[in-house]
Amino acid sequence: MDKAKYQSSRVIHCPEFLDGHSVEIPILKILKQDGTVYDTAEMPDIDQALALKMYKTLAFHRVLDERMVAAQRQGRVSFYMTALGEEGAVVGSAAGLNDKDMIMGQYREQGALMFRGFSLENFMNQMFSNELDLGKGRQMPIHYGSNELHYMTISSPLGTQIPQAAGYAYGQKLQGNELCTLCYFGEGAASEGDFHAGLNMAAVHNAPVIFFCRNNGYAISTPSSQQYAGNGIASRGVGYDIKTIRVDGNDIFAVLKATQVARKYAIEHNQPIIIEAMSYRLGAHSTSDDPSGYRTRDEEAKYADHDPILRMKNWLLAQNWWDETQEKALFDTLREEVLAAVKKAEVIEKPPLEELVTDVYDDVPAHLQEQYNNLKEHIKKYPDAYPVTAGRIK
Amino acid sequence: MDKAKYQSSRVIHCPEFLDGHSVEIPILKILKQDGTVYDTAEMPDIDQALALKMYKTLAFHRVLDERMVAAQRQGRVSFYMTALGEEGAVVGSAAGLNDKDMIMGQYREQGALMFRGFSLENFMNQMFSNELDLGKGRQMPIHYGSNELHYMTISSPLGTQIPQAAGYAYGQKLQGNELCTLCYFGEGAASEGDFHAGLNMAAVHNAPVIFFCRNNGYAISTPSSQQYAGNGIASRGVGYDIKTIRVDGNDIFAVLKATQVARKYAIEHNQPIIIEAMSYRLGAHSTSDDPSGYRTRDEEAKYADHDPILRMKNWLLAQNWWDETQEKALFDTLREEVLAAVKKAEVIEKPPLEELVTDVYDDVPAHLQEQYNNLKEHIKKYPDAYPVTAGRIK
Amino acid sequence: MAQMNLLQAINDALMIAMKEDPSVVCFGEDVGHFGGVFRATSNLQEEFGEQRCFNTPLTEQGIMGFANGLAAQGSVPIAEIQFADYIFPAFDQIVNESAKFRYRSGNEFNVGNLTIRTPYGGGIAGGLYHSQSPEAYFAHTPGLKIVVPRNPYQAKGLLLAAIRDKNPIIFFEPKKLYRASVGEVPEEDYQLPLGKAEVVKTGSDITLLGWGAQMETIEKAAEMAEKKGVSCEIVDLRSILPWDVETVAASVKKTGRLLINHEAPLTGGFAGEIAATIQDKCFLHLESPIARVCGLDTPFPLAHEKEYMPDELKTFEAIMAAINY
Amino acid sequence: MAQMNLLQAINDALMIAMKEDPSVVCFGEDVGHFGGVFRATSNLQEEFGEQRCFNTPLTEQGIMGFANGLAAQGSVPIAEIQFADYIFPAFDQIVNESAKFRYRSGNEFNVGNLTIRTPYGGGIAGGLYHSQSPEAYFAHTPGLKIVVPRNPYQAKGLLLAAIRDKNPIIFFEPKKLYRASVGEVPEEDYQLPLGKAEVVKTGSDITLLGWGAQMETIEKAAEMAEKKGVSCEIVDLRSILPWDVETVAASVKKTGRLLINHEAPLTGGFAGEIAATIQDKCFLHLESPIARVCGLDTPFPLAHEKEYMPDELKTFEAIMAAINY
Ligand SMILES: Cc1ncc(C[n+]2csc(CCOP(=O)(O)OP(=O)(O)O)c2C)c(N)n1
Ligand SMILES: Cc1ncc(C[n+]2csc(CCOP(=O)(O)OP(=O)(O)O)c2C)c(N)n1
Ligand SMILES: [Mg+2]
Ligand SMILES: [Mg+2]
Repeated sequence: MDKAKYQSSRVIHCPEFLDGHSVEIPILKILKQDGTVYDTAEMPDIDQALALKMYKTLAFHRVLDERMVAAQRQGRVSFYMTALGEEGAVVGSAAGLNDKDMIMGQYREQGALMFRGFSLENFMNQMFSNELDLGKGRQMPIHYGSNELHYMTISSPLGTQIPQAAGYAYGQKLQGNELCTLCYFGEGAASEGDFHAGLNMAAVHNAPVIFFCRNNGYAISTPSSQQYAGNGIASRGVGYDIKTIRVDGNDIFAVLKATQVARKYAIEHNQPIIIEAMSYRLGAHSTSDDPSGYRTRDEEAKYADHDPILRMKNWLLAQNWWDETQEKALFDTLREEVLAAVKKAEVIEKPPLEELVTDVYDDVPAHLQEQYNNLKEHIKKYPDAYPVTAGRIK
Repeated sequence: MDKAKYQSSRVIHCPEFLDGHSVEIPILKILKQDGTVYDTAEMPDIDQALALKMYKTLAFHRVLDERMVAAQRQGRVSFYMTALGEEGAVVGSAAGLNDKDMIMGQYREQGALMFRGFSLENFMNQMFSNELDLGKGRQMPIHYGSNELHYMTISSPLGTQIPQAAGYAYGQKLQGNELCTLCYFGEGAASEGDFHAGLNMAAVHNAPVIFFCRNNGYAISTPSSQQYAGNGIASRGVGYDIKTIRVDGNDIFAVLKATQVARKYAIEHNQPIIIEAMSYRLGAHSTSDDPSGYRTRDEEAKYADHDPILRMKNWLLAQNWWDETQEKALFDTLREEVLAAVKKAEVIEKPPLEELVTDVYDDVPAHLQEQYNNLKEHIKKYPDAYPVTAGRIK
Repeated sequence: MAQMNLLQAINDALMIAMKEDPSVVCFGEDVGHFGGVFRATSNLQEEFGEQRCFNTPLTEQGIMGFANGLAAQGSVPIAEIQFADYIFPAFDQIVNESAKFRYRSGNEFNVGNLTIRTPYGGGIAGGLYHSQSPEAYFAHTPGLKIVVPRNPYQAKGLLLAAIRDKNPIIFFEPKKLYRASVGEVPEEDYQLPLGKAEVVKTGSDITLLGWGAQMETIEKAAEMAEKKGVSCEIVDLRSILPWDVETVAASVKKTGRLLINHEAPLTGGFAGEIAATIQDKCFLHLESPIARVCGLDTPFPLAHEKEYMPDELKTFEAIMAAINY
Repeated sequence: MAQMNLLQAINDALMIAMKEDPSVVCFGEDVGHFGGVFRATSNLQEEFGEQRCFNTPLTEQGIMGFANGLAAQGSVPIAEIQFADYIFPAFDQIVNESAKFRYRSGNEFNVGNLTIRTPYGGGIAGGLYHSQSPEAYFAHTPGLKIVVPRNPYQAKGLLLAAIRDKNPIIFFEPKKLYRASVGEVPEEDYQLPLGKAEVVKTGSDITLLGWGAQMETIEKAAEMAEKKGVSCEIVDLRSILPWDVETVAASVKKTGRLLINHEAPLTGGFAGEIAATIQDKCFLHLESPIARVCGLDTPFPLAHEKEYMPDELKTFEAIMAAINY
């Protein structure tokens, strides 16, 4: 009466209930905060080049986040979101992929894009919605995307990318190109109906997709204790029969290892995988948020000690692959570069008026062309009222 | 970094994956097909009166289903759905409730309504959408509902009742009236996003609701092997931390026992419960369906041997609470009654035209009153074209 | 040419599309081996295998989410929603995702390969949830295209065009006509244009506009009116979004009168959009108010379906009222 | 009387409703301790406890499903959807369930106690997904009521009426005005009527109709027009469904002209419904086509928000075009 693969179920004659405690969920840890590796740990595939690339990405991430929060306070950008404290989970997982694997993010995964080489200019142009923005100035800051880098443009509605990732990965399987999709989402977004739909579709149709949950303890003000009653997101893997692993999200090697193993399995077996990375959102949800309204400084301080970047640095120092001089030079340069890039991007013009009506369809249909023509005439009549576009209308 | 209640998680240093096999799901069985009870089984609370009430409900169910399928073939009703082979799961669970508990069904749970005493006339009036139908002739056959009997009117969109049941039960808890809600759904409907939303809401907000999944192996033509990859629906309880039990759905005592225990727990602890009843949809999905297009006669025959009604009869005979004479008399009477009721209901007039516009809102708003007035004038002009209502328009 | 009913025409279009392009994939609830509850996808799994035609779990939001991802990847998904009444769990995936995918990404990504097929409309004693005509809910969404065929010939040609068009399209199939509408359909591949209305019959006194199954109703009403000496021009809109303002306006400028007919409730239905546009474009030509003959502002009923429907008698009455205004 | 901004007026209405009736329950994402991302539910949890005001998991379909059940049970749910742009995952629960609950059950059950609050509209540099005005998507749904206030006084009175009304209601809050709109609001309990438009200013040459945040735009445009000697009658529709045809038609019969303004895209927007109805009711009184000044038929943009919006200049131009038709 059920799938053959679960045939052997035990018969009982008195009621017995399962619940969240019926399965124990171990957590994978490889790197300690002091930069040493657990004795019995199986290290991920990593060499000096990769290690330094990862670390430089982390540094860039930290600096960009710092500077952009400041830029937002100064009113230079309207909005920003940091990944403070969670950088390791994102950079570690991105590093475990093939650069041609598709990444579908939620919004706090700029680290993955950095790892793939999205330029500082590209970040800036998006945030300033200027005419060089790949997204043509249409979305709020941090909604990056790049076809070239196989990083799907971020979309604000939460959870929608989860079933999309299943579909994308199914397409990759059909084409037999040995690539997979990695889909990031928060533990909050995992409450959406789309989560259930996406994981179930992937499991039933054997899509090579890695569902990567960043469990950072909060969805804006809502703590995870009010988000779900089960043992995190990993405990749901049982119900979908999806291979699932929980990792210390602040341990970049645990994340990298899990992702490398997951990717191999996903592609070899055409199967989805769940990785749950346990971390903590050390910063505000976004520049519009003030966490003091819902949590204590004490709580924050407790997690600040688990900084994933410092942890990796400690390891690099121990390898003699890095020193404090390099450290200072790197951060100084990054700070300068970011500041210069802000100054450059903020003076670039906004996209021309045409871009208001392109890309709604592949072509501009007649009714929209008519609306555009009327708008153009109107702006010509009142150029002062539309300073962003009036100057460039012919 | 996760809820305190799961603190003790084991630390690992090499990847290990959980999956659908990480938890074993036992199945509760009490009554054997031959009518004897397993040696060590804990019987449900049941006396002769309840046993006979349950059995008579089953008999009524079987007869109504038989006759209405025939009536549909004769073109007397437009549509029907039987619960052939699954009657035990529904009647057994209804019998485990307080009659004031709310029941929210999917559509194949007429047995619960029968158990609560919905009259034969009420069934018929609904199916013939005549003017005595409590639902005022607005929905397809089998969309029953009764406020008096605390049985929510059936709604065709699948899964929507699942989060509704969580909300209903939450309201019952707020009012402190020691009642709960039982929500039926199929293993197919459990793929809807609303399933995830509803179970998670119930678990987080401690709603006394019993989620009762009828796992009958099919959603129309789709076998459960193409519906989910996990070990049935019960395996999902782990992820929500909801107390979960799987029962043999053709074993009415296992179902009754599980429901009695579940109800007590739900109300005493303000907690949701999942019951998964394993059964088989012996008949067609509905009178519009022909299963020969997607499964074999052999498969059907295999499951026909597990008839839950025969199983209960065997037990009753063994108790000397029932005999073949009574059996024959009961079925004969039921068949006659049903036939007579069909004849009676099918000649009752359809609801008057007003009912087309009432209940859209609490009152009929002006624009709808105007539409109604125009329609009335129109029908008066062309009475022959609107035979259902023309005769009764003043 | 072959005689086909509307289901066969659709099945034929799907066969052609799948044969031509190995990246075309068909899926939905019961769409696989069984061929769909209406059998529109019959034999596709046998022909093209389980990877390209399959049953999905019962989740419309999952179907559409999966389809969006598949389209973004470059495959050509044709997703079925079993009844249009059940498209609403997928509303977010369609309205917030499919429709805005290209725009929000600056054309870095798009889901233009997507086609959604779904049976809509009354006529099968389906009550509230097997009868709805939800086209207007989607017509307020820039980025989508919406198409409704009226007969087998149209269905095949429009569906092939929809599958190949580079925009996400909802293709509403009038299920009442699935078996009832039979006609000559070329066996070969052909396409009919999207975004173009068709003047089905020319006339001089009033323009009657509709789509899908209601075209038959309009034709019957026109016959009645012709007997009273009223010359009707009949236009099948075919595409609801973008819609062919030009053809409709030209017709109304000629006839001076417009009647629009749809099954969906009056308020907020697409007839409102058409009336608003045409009263603007044709203000000085209109000899009577634009008439809307639509469903009542109620959920779709069962016992009173006949009374609810914008049938030929109501349409005829409205024609005469417009003429005698 | 007190000075309140729109958020305070809403918070005040919620306080009154919860104090009066212990079965009123408020919930949504971040609605509990934090008081909502806009702080509309501030202090409710402190005042009435965690059982009556709480955070939900992040699932709009869950929030609305839960709310439907709670309403059917007899409690009085006030559910918040954090942004109107995120209401679509709940579309099925609202359109197929809330709206049809009473009808389909023959009034055995109803969810009339339900109120949905959600911030809508542009003006906060929110781009595609923090700016939408989705009222028209719901206006095609018999069984729902839709209300939009234009200022704090209206907000409190209409929200209290909505909570007590025996039908499911969507209450769209113009978030641009949350803090920007400040006015005198009575501290006591009062209600404003649902389904009734308000003539905000009388005039003789043209009727200007809108709702919510666009009322300010209309007022500015009217001032410009008045300087050119055009006398404008300004009407706030307030309820989108059912809407007050009578008041609008009476105004248009007097002025002979109508302009409707909304932020949502033109095509399929609610202005279409209004125009279609009014051209019918006022055909012989109309001196120029009914004008619609609306958002463009694009997703809501970011860099070009100003260009997209139906602002006072566009409205003024359309007034003058109507006058000079
Ligand atoms: C469908 C939808 N509902 C609500 C929101 C508003 N919102 C934006 S972020 C957020 C919290 C997300 O939390 P989580 O998924 O845990 O991610 P995190 O911010 O912690 O990285 C909410 C409620 C949204 N963007 N989309
Ligand atoms: C939202 C929605 N999608 C699709 C359908 C069409 N439909 C009706 S019943 C059914 C199968 C349901 O299967 P299951 O939940 O297993 O219940 P069973 O029929 O086996 O009792 C489907 C797909 C529907 N009613 N609602
Ligand atoms: Mg989070
Ligand atoms: Mg089933």
